[in-house]
Amino acid sequence: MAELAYRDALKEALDEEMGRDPRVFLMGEEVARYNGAYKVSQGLLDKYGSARVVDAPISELGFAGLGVGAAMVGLRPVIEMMTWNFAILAMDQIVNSAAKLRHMSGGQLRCPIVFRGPGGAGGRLSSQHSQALEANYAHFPGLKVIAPGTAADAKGLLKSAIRDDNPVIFIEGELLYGQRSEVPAGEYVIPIGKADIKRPGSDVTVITWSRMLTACVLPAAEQLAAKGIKVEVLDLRTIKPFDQEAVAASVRKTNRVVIVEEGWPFASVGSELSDFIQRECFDDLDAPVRRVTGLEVNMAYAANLERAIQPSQERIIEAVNAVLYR
Amino acid sequence: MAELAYRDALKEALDEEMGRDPRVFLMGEEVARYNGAYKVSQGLLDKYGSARVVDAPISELGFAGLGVGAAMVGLRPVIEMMTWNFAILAMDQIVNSAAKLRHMSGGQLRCPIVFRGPGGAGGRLSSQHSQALEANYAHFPGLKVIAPGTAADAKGLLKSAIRDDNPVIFIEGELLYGQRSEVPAGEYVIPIGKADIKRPGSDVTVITWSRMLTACVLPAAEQLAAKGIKVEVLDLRTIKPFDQEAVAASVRKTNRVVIVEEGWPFASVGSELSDFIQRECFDDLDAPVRRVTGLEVNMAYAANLERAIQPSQERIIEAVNAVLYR
Amino acid sequence: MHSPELLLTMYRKMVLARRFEEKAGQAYGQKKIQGFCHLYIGQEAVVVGINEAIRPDDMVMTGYRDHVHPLVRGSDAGMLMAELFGKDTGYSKGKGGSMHFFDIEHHFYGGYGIVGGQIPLAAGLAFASKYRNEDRITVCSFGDAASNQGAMHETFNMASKWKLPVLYVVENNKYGMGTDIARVSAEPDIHQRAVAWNMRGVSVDGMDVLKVHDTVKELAAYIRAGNGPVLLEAYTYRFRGHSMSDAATYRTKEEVEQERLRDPIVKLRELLLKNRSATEPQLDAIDEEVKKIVDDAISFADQSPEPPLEDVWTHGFVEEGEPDEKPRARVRGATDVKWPSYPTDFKVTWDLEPRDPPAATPIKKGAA
Amino acid sequence: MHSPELLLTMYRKMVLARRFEEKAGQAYGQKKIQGFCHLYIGQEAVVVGINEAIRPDDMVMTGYRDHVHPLVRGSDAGMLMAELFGKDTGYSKGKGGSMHFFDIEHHFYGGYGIVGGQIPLAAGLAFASKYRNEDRITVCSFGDAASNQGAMHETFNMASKWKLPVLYVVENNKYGMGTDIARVSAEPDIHQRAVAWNMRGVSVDGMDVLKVHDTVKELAAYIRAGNGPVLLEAYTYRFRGHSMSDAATYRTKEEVEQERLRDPIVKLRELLLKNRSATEPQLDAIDEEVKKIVDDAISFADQSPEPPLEDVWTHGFVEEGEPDEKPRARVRGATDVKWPSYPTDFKVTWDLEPRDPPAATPIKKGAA
Ligand SMILES: Cc1ncc(C[n+]2csc(CCOP(=O)(O)OP(=O)(O)O)c2C)c(N)n1
Ligand SMILES: Cc1ncc(C[n+]2csc(CCOP(=O)(O)OP(=O)(O)O)c2C)c(N)n1
Ligand SMILES: [Mg+2]
Ligand SMILES: [Mg+2]
Repeated sequence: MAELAYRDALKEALDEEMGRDPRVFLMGEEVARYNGAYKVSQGLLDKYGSARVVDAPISELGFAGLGVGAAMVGLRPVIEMMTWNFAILAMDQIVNSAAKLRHMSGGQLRCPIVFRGPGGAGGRLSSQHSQALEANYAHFPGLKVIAPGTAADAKGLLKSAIRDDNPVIFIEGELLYGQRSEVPAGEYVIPIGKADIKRPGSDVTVITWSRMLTACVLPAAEQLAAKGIKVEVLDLRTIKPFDQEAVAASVRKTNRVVIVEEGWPFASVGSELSDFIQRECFDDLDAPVRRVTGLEVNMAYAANLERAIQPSQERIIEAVNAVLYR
Repeated sequence: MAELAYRDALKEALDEEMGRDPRVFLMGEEVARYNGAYKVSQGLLDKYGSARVVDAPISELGFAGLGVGAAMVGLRPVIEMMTWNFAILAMDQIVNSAAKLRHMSGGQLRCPIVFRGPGGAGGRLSSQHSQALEANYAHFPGLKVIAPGTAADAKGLLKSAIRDDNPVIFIEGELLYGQRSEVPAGEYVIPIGKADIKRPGSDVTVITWSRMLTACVLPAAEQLAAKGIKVEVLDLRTIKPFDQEAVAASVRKTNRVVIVEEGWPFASVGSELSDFIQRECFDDLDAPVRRVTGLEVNMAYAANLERAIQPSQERIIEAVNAVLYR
Repeated sequence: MHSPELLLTMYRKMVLARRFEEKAGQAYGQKKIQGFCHLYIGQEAVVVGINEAIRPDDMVMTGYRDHVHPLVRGSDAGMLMAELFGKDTGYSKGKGGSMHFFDIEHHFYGGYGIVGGQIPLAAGLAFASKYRNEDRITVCSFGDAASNQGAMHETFNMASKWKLPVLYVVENNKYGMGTDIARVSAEPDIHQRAVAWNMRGVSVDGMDVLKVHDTVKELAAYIRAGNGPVLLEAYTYRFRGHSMSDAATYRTKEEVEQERLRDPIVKLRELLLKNRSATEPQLDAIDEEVKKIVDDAISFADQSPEPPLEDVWTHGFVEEGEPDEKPRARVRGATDVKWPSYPTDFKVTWDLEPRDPPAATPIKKGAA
Repeated sequence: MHSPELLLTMYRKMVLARRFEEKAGQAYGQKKIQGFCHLYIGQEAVVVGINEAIRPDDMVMTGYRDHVHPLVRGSDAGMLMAELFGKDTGYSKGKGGSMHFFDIEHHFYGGYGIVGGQIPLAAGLAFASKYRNEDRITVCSFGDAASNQGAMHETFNMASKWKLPVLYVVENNKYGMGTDIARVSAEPDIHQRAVAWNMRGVSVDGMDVLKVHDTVKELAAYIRAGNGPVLLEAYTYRFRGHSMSDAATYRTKEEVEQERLRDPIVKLRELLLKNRSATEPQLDAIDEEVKKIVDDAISFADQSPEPPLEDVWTHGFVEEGEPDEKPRARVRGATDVKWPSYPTDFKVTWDLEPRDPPAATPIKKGAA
């Protein structure tokens, strides 16, 4: 397998899907001439022209809604949000239009659209630019939410998202774009809703997604392995609908769970997983579910504070030890 | 104690606070001449004039931000959102400005502002108008979230919210406005962050807030009492920060919990409570935490579907029986 | 210049709209319809004038005051009423209700409850037409008060810049709920704002169905020819309150009476008679015919069942291979339903911008 | 007509701004500053011209390209630099960084990272001034590309309708990131859009500090007199990329060179000499003085400690009785800090609208 940067894996997905389906177009700020603020769309304007790779004005609500409208009548828009922080401005069109159209119309309409862009901290960007907002979208019925942590998953899942007939929220890792990892050659898709065991283990299950996987969960698992603790790392990949079977199966095996997420703790995806696990695996749990999250504070710019606010290997190891009562 | 409609209790709070503090003003759609879409501001224009009771254009993002700006320089705005469904358009100013200002400015600024308006289903309004969105705001650090279920709590908590130096999300029950209940005479405040046992009991704790309290939790408790089951009804009142001590104390007493909320289940306030309880009261729980929520679907207009989508006495009784293993 | 057929069609449709809404209002009083219900009574000339000036396959959208828009396009009155009643036989099986009508067969794309929410969506419909080189246009109406939403600003800029084939119609009935539009707008002449987006802005007497028709005829051709979007402001008036719960005390009796004198139906009836395009008995026959349609709609809605409870779970995510619902086929067993189908294999042949970067725009110096 | 003092002050401030930004750029290269860092180099005439035309107690806000706005108001250069370095001695103890400068003592209210987010906030500042009958005005700048945000439309309508004392300045540097504003705007002459909100729109050569100053002097008086908001478009240019990571390949070398010929600092220096308002040695002395200030700022920032780790938890919710942080007092031990204080007991004496409903606006009929 060849190594590919996460951004290039996404680009391949876009390129392949635009190549096979003329209904797919990409719209967003700086996606065309600039080749993407994070260069995910590098070369696509040249290849597909300005009707299919469209530079939008800074009008998130407007072009999100425009995308939804286009999806209602047979196109398959991919709307790039420069970051999900800015998509808050477009939230109305995402949750009140895209997520509700099929239902409100009694099944007359469908809305095959992908909203994609980077989420999470971007590296010394302070609070308005460092939000992991998956929980806000996962809360709404009618939206699928995906947050891949590796280049291979990013590619396969973006292709599935574009082919899906429902609105999909596709959250990329802002700090993952440059990360290289192995990607299968040729075309492939990864089904939405399937988790992936990124490291098998038997003592504790650590559930995570997106950047936390490589940024701290896998390294922490490695450190713990050195101490003889076998951590099973379950990468959710799709947040909604999440893979209930895979979660339950792993918990039934290990009886101990730590959930690691970049975002804030309150009413988050981790809360939901914890609730699911305590109910579905009540008798399997040997310790309460622990969570490692971004701290319940706004993100600071200072390097030391930014580090302290985010989940770390140390905090994961601590949590794993806690569920092991060590 | 006199009986007062929920809307009038809110009106009293506004009136008293505007009377005691000239910095307080009310702005929103239809709040002035029309006396409020739900008549919460009845008479306030006449009493306080058009500089303090301001009819805004339909520009949620704009006037929410205007309110935040006014709060930064010494006023205490109360911004009425005609419903929280429309406030999604204003979310950027709420979460990216109000919630972050004190932090971003390193403590130089404060933002004493209340965003208030009705949440939840309004009665046959279909999906765009029937959303209980507290989880979306509670997710963000920097915001307090309040959702009173009775007239007395509404009044006392709105007064506290207006006096608080932080941004407060104050979610009223759209279907509660006409509901009359006892309200203490004269001025009083209710502290933010304190839950209230609305019915003491020893067999099961049912945690809830806002309209669910009177719409189905208390009636269900009454029905269960007839069967000899003593339900303790804990009304959260403040969702964030919620009253951890009261929750833990009740669970330690009853060892069984059902959480009832109007909103959707995924990554919701109920998920958070469940996570908190399974961890803090792991050894106290005799059964997994159960939840009764709005179903994971968009709200339908049809009467029978609308009813079925919302929590009901039957579903609560079922859940209570389940945690009692009956 | 207007054929008698056209005039009679417009008359029939306006009367149909009026009677439908009156009956809906009555049914609301009987609690058969609940929630919000925004009647279009008084404004009929706007949608009817527009509808007869555009093609049946042009696309239409509006806000929550949406009963009449599909009705005049040809939607089944009974199924629309059934939707208002929250019945299984409604266009959306009772999922949408009053604010969210959809009839895709007749190219009516909703029915939006978030003020101004339809404005960006309509630009998307128009974008898709342009993308596929179709010559269909989109007509999107919204209220005067919606014009203060940021969504309008953002969308008009894109629609104008990209010359999207969309006609925006602001149905200026002078009030947004209880608020006189002039009280909350710095520029209450809404079409005058169009210059801000380098867009054509036009106004028309929205109580005169012929003027609306003629104006839209011209504008539709202009838009279809690729000249970009237009903002048309139709001055109109709602004879009823904003919704059923609104006593409309914010306007004077005199104002309402004054406006009722401009009733577009009365005016057209007078014209038809004066013109001798129709006789009294002819028009009475139309009135009768319409009355029957609406009475039938009410009984149909009345007699229809509620949706089955399992429908709580339907129309969430589209499963693979799941077809779209075709309401008239489902409810009426219609076999003539023409559902829009879109090509999946085609070539995008146009450019939104020239491929070669144009010469840089010159640097400006300012006036002062 | 411009006193030598004024000219020299403006010269000194522009040079200070330029040197500060250059040093910040260098420090970024050394990774002492990280994340996004948007330099103002080339645009100095805009903020300096404005600042010398308004009162020290007028309020100022901008977007993320915000280093120079507080600097020219009188903020401590060392503490600004320390904020860029993420140090405890920064204005916000390293919480805000480059995009979120705040210096309340000097009435600089931020520093916003959401494009256009400051526009409604500024209207709120102005609303408060009007509410309390203060005669302060607010100046809010934003970029050309921000003018396509819905927030601007919504805010301008309110500001104009309510005659709020706010000057909106669009710093039109021709690009929003890599996009020529004319490529994404149907009306790229942004001040021309002001008519849509019945608002005064003015443009000025933003590379000419004197023109900016004179224009703003007039506009500030106009606004202070209660005439409502103004949109001022200042045509300017950033000599560097959008942020540190932008190579700015989207514009030609020629264009940049052409623009550099309009360097506002060079122009003012030439004028000062020509005018004989200053001599070469005088100006060199100012340059030296500024260099020292900026060098000191760098060493101060360099030598300052990181914030303590416990600061992760500070500045969340304000606890009862908790005072605001006064940065210069905290960091420099300054005893002369004048913190804005607002009355808690006063009477609101004005009406936003007449108490008696005005005569209803007449019903319109439309042109067509
Ligand atoms: C975003 C949003 N804000 C507020 C409302 C509540 N609301 C519904 S209709 C309406 C008035 C709209 O007036 P206008 O646009 O003039 O349309 P009209 O009702 O007159 O047809 C308001 C404020 C809403 N539905 N959506
Ligand atoms: C709402 C939002 N969308 C997108 C961005 C990303 N972004 C930051 S600056 C910028 C360009 C803004 O250009 P302009 O308004 O002209 O200001 P300038 O940078 O030229 O000063 C963009 C797209 C953002 N920060 N916020
Ligand atoms: Mg109206
Ligand atoms: Mg710019």
